Amino acid sequence: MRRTSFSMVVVTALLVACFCGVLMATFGYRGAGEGGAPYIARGAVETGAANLVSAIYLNYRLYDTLLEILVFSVAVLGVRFYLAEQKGSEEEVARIPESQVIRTSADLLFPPIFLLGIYLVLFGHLSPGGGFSGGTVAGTGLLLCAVALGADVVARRFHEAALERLEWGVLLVILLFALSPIALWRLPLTDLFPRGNLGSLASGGSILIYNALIGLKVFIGTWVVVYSFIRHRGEI
Amino acid sequence: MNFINGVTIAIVLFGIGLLGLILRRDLVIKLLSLGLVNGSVILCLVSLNARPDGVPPIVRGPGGAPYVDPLPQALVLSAIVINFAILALALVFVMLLVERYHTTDSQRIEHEIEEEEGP
Amino acid sequence: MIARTTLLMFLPLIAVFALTRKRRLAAVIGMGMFSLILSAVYLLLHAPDVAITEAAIGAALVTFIYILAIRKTGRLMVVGDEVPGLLKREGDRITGLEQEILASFSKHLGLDLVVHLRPRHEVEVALLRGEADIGAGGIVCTDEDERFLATPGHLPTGLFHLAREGTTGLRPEEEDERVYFSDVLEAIRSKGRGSCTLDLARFIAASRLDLSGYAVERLAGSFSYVFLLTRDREDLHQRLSAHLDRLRQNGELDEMIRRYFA
Amino acid sequence: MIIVLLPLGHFLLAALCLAWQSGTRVLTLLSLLVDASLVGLLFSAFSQGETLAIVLGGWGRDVGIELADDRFSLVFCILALLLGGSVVAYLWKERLRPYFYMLLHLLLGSVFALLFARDLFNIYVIMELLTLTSFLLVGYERKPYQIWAGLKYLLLASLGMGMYLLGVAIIYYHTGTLNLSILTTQLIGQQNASWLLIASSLLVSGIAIKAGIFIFSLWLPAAHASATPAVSALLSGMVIKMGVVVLLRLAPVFPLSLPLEVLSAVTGLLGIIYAIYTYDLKRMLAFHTLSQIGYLILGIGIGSELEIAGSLEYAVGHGLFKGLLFLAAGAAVQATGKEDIPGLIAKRSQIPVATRVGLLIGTMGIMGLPPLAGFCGKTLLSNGTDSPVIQAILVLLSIGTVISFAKLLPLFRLERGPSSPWPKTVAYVILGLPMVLFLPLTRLFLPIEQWRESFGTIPFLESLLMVGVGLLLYRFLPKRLANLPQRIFRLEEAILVILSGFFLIYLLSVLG
Repeated sequence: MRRTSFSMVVVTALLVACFCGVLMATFGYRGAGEGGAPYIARGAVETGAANLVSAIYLNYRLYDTLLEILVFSVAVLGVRFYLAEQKGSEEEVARIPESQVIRTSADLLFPPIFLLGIYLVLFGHLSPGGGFSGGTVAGTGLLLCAVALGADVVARRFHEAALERLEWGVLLVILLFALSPIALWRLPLTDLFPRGNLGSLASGGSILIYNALIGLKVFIGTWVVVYSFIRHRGEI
Repeated sequence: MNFINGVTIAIVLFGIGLLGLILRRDLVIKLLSLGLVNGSVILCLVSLNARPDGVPPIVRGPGGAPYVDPLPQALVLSAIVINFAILALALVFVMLLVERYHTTDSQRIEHEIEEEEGP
Repeated sequence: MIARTTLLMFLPLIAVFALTRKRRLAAVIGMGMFSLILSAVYLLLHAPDVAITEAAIGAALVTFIYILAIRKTGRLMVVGDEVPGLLKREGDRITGLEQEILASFSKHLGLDLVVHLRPRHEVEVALLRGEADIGAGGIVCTDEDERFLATPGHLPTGLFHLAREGTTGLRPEEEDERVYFSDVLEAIRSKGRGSCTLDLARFIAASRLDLSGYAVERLAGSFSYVFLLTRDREDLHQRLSAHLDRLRQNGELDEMIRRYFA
Repeated sequence: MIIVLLPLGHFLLAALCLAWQSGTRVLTLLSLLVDASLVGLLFSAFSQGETLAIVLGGWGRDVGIELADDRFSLVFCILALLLGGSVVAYLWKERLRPYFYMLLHLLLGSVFALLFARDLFNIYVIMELLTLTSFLLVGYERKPYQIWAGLKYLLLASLGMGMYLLGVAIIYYHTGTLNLSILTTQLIGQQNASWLLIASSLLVSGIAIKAGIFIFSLWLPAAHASATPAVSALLSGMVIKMGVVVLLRLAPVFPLSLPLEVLSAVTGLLGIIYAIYTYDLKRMLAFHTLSQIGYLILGIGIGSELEIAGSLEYAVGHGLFKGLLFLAAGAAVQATGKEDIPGLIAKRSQIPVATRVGLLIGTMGIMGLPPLAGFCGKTLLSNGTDSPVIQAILVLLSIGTVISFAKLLPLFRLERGPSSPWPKTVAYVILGLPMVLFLPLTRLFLPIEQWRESFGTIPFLESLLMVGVGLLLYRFLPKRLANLPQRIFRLEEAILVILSGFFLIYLLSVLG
């Protein structure tokens, strides 16, 4: 098979260098600006969430977030569809050497990581974090568990098809929840909950609920993706 | 020192990613390069309005602290997740191709497929 | 501010380092490091939310998924019994004719070669389970098995039947073959009873020991060593056969054989 | 309200498909009927002069995401419904998994979402959703070449969206907004700022990768030719148009006139040349998609009222006949087992009659034979401009189209053939009927005087002449040409070509 030709390398390097050069020359970057004034001025009062990023992510621009969750769900769906029917039967799923060190460290690490995930989900509107990062962190914790105990031990706790349905069920709930204001003759995706005192757990209106739902969904989705990869591989 | 800021570094990273994407023939490394390209855009967005004297956009009380712009940060959260989704799917397809053709060399795979398909 | 600049300067260096690695695993781990530093940069850019998300997804989850995928994709897995001259452990390396052939084949495919030494009877099981792609280690194909495909032979050999009266000790022929070749040698050394069939390479190794007292009979027919693949890997089988042809035609195969069996 | 319900409703249905697996087919059909009535409601509101524009969550435009409808979105909604309906009919008898219908709903939902989107980042997210869904649809049968085509598509599209997002970053840095209507007012008087030029070139190159423009969408022939017929019809008829819709949204805001005109000439002519010398039926149709995009972005590039109407009509017409052609071609290939045109012609008696009629109507439509769909769009486009260069491009494109489809004519000899299953016939009718009735239907979009003015006898004769010239030229053109470069369709080369295309756009927008 022929190697990448020299002329190709030269052409590529030239084109990419020109690309970077043009971009840098014309970007017009003059140091950090001061954007986002409307959010900074009104965000916390209007949404009740101290974390302005969460306020935008789950209130002002909730529609983007819904679409993004759909992207994630499509990815999970695709991974499962393509990897589930490959060979790799039940019996050879994920055996791993039972190392005492790994086991113990996983036992030690799993609870705090899982708790961290839950904290990120629940306090996402007050401090950094949110449904997505929290869900992923918790999912990674479960992954650690899978490394220690063997993926099949963990997987046996969950019925796979049920898990997939649960994932899409949560998505259904999120979408219905987003559409529910219509029932009260309001615009969809409108926040119907009281704002609460800034800084308290119940302050962000429906942001907390969205965070919890998204966290659950991402937690399941992460596990499904990783488990598909593990099983396809045969062992960790 | 002024020259080294998030935006310029992001553009350089974009270029490195492009080079990797074109010149490395290993599909896994191509995916890594694509991740670098998309990651560099995220870095660019985050550092656009990140003032050196700013504070994270988490309101601690009344009064106007110099909060940095929260909007790009919120956008970037979506972008990171989307990149992850693309990566997972692409990786699955790479795995399927490697199982079929026993190689991760993109040109070789392309060659084999052209042979199978005919001209 | 200084910390921010330093970390930013690190980013392209790490990216270049990672993307120029030859080994995929090194590249993946390099990019994992890159993500970690990137998330530190986000923290310094006053974006804690982004930093957390990047660390959880970019650094942890993505790297993990890459590693899972790579361990499946970049390897040609071979299982085989240890046979002197064909597939033999020397220190922490594995040498031998078959190892060399397979190494050139996997280089041709652009994969890493991984050889696991297992007793002969486990080779087929491992192949059927999909744990390995190719079976090697002095396999002589005597009868057609519909579950397997054999490549054209790469080295002619003969079969020798060793027997000493009695039924214990040596590998009892049809009943149970669950022994390493080293067990057979041990049995010969202690003058065990029973019988077994050995191929040429193994027979040569055995004949260095004292074979007096054993009846030795060369089986009629011509045999040769082959590689074994499962039926559903037809494409890989074709490639390996074509590769063997190529080696034979350009004389590399003869050269290898001369090196091990001068 | 409705413009939120349309996309989100389809996403809901996608989620429901998993819960009620046996009923997905019926559910999909019902949902399309409901959609049709919703779009009808929107249409009646629109024809009374009400345009809907809402900001989700009831926020102000400066902070929330705006959705709005206009003529384009409604017309494309109808196209999406027709294509969706015909695909469902086409696949009625085939046992498909709920997975397929899930993806179909996601695709329809994201198409609706994109049609109403007015926000740069929102467009980004929707485009990614569209990419992933159509990527999964391409690889649905898991054949190796489909998987490779899908992977190439994903890599290039993702690179393109990276460029797009970089452009969004530049725009946001300088203007502080993502909303297109606010941007329009903010950019007045800044049309020549260097950052604006680079940002708009980045946006356009990113979108062009998805919009089927020749030097950018080099993944397209492989992906559209290798997918199943129904998926190809959806991709060529609908998904590609979504890129064009985004260009349509960007064109009034950014200085894009010259780049789009040049791109349209490039994609039109190159696509035609490749199509003429491609003898694999589905691959030829895919190249044709590339070339016909030329018409669409030509109108957008010029940007006058009449031209945009022409583009719009041609977009709908192209969606209809390309969908029809892909569906019928798939059925023909299935019936004969041959994929190349000579092979198909040799076995033409095995092709069902309905399929042949479908192919014929599609071919007549794409050739621009009056009074079918292609004719209306082409006529409006050429009426709207006085520039001789553009007229010449249009004539070349029309003649090239006729030449490339002249290969198919031997298929249509009158012969008996096996009968086609009824669902497929229904699918052809859903797409074919509006095509045949297209001329009267265009009166819905155009004022009556303009309609009378545009479709006189002269355009009729002109287009007949064009078809004649094309058929004549086909006789005399060499049947094989020296090899056209095929290497540009490889992954690495494609990226290089895309980069050069980016420079081309940047240069043109500096000149423009």
